[in-house]
Amino acid sequence: MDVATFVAGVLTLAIFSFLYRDNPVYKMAESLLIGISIGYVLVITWTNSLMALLFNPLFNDGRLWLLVPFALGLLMFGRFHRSTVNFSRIPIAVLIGSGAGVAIPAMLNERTLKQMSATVGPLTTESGFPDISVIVVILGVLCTISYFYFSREHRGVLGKSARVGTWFLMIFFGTTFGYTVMSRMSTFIGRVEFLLSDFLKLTN
Amino acid sequence: MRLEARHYTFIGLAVTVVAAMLVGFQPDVTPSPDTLRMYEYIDSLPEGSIVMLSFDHEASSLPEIRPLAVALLRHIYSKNLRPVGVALLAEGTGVGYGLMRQVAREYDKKYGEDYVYLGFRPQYIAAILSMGESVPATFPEDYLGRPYTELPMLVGVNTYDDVAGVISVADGSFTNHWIEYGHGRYGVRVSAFVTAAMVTTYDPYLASGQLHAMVGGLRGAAEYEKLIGIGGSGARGMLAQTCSHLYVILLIIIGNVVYFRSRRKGGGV
Amino acid sequence: MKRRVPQLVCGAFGLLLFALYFSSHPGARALNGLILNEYWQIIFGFALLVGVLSFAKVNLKSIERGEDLPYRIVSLLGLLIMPVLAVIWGIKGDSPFMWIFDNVQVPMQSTVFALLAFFVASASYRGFRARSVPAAILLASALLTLLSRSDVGGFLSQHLPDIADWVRNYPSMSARRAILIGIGLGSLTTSLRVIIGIERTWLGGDRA
Amino acid sequence: MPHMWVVYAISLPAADPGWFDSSRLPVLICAILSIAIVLYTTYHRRSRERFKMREIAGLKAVEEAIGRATEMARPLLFTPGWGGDIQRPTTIASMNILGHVAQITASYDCPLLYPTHDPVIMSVAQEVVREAYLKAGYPDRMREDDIRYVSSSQFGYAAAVDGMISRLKPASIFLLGTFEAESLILAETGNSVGAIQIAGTDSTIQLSFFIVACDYTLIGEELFAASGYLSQDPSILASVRSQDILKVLIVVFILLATIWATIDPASTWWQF
Repeated sequence: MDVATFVAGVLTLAIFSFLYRDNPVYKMAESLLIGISIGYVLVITWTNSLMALLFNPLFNDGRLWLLVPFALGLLMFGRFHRSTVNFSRIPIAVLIGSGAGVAIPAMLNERTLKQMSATVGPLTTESGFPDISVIVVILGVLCTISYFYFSREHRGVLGKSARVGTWFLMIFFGTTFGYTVMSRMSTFIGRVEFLLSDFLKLTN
Repeated sequence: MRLEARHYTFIGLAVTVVAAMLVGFQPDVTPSPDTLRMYEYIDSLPEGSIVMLSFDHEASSLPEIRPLAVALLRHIYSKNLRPVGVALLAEGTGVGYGLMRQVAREYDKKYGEDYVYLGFRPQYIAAILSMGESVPATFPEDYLGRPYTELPMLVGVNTYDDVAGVISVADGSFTNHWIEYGHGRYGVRVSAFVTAAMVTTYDPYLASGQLHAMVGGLRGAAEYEKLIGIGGSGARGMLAQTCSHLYVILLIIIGNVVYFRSRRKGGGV
Repeated sequence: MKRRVPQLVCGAFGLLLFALYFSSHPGARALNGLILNEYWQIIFGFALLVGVLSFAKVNLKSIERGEDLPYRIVSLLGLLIMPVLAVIWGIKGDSPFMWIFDNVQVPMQSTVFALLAFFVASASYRGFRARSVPAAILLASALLTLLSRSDVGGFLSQHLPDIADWVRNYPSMSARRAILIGIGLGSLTTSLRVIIGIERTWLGGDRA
Repeated sequence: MPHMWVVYAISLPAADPGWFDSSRLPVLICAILSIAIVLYTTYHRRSRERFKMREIAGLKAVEEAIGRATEMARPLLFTPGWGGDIQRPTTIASMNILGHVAQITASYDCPLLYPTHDPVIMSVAQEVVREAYLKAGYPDRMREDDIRYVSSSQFGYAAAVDGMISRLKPASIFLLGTFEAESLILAETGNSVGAIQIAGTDSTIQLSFFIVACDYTLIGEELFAASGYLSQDPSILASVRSQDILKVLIVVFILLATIWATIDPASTWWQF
């Protein structure tokens, strides 16, 4: 067995040991995973973000307007001292502000408006019969929206439609769960295959 | 050693899956029309065609991605097509290279002549668009640090016009960007090998023809393996997949039986 | 005063990005891309340095106190070894950096992901009890989907997959739509409060 | 890496290179209308009577959950999930709830653990919690190191939070924010140590796992309404009210357009 397979196999078993309960072996693997994954993201961010987007274009190609994000980034270091912590709020303000500015139209369009207009359709088929599927969709959307109505207690008509709304929600949660099981199982099957064929060499 | 109810559910799952893998029985699968379409598409490409493979997944979904990618690569190498690999997600970069190299060894393919791995470029949309203008400008050197111009296989490969198609191997929404920008802007033919969870997301694109062909999940991998006639981990996993599914159904039923029996004993609530 | 400046910066960037969304002028697109790609990634890069230093600090403090000594040391070594390997041999295909990523990090990550299969099992046993009407509906739709996606689905009834597909494409999808519509509205009002400055929790401050 | 929803804003067809992209006019009109409604409820409601919000089951449990942790002398764990960043409105909503929770934990002197995958979220959460402890009158009880960056890797984060849960055995766990596949790993581990769990997210797929595994789940928009309910802050309540008004408009729109579509199937004016 090569070193790589051996290392990977031992670490795989160490993580699986968590299923029994927390134990020193798992704790060791977890500490290693946390350390290495932070180290990895540090290197990748340094190469792909700081070098590729900032230092190279700024210092080699002289794109001076990058001094602005550079300065904003440096302000993050204000966090290291109580007296300068206010400076670190400025880059955070840039992130939160621009995020909010994008979110208003993008979320409104992608989440609300697109979903709203996709719901609309003729209630009858071309031959004039009621189209059950469309009726169910419209009923489901309207009742579920009424479940999210916060201004009044759910009593009376609102109470009834909100209750139907929860049924639709439950159908959604049930199907999503059922649908995702297959993907989750394949991940485990993949690990078992590695353990059985590469690590333990029980199958080929 | 004190075991709780959840431990028994864990042991049950482990026993089910390991036993199913050890039995080695492979249920017969009938390739679905979607998988067949992909097979026929790859099969119809003339020998020597360049195919771009984009590894658009995280490292942790490797267990599901590997059977798909291996089946695809075996087909590509056996048909003497020449794959060029790229990655839109940093985490998939090493994985993609490893897979291409591993399968290439099975077929005695030479790096640089029969396959090439260009590696990762950040900012996926920019990367897709920039390859549409010029692949060598986007990747002045390959994953191993060799200059693009020194790779014999890539002589004359400048834009998407010079490749037969792009195949996105994905566990998330990245295939979308290939469809929107690669296909939408540059008209390159986009196909996909995706995890089971993503199949429904891409169904509409397949129906509209924006996505040329798609193979999904472990089952798709098993079907593809059957078509190329080489058994692989997709087929081996199929029995385990079905058994684990049935096991979950069984657990749900047992949970309810336990619940209703305890309720009757407790006299209501 | 200490909150006024970040508040103004936040509002200004909010308005700018909102406006840029509606322009397809190449200059506007470039500015939009500059902020959402370069600014975000560069600020994140520096924030990561802050986060990594604070992670190291927490671990060093523990080591000083002699708590969890071997684990903390392993974490710190893991954190240090990756940049060191990257500096010495680079991060190309066959470098030691990638070897560690491929053979240490990836197997562990995949295995944590694979734990999910077990948790799906324990949650299925515990979480689907038909205690009430909604719970019964949850149970029924989950069972329907699971059965239709197993190979035995076709064995039970030819129509099962069709029924399951219908449920997924219509009633189930309608609830998802309503959830998305609500999330869109919630995001809209939250973002708006942030921009006009009545939402200041993030500044550690009172709301107006 | 920018998140998926931002992609919509980065990418635009270059068909119309003018200063104003006319294809986005409907969005602009709807945005202006919505903004007007939010501003109206915000600045008019305050002078009017207090608007009363309906009860949300998960939120009544918040105080109980904190009380339980205090009684059992165990910590409380709050984490915003791996899927979000500070730019995402969901994260801001989660921060709001964190501020409220932290005020109560401060007065009960209950340790508050906050692991996160994002260094920016860590910085902001430290500010939010510090201010909450200050407001509650116990700034010295705040332990900055309990709000910590654990790893940006999805399953590194999941392993770290799992480790914290199984070692420190929090009595109550708040999973509020944007979650991905790690949702069930955390929720099941929390269940195994007997914690009360209150979850809430805008990731539709993960909601199904939370519903199955947690005691209380805030579904989508409920997460945004939660901070208004908890704080009874008039400005947040006003925006909840405006969301309700917008919902009524949406319902009216869907009904009208449906009738129209049934009569005249060829028309498409409702499509954005």
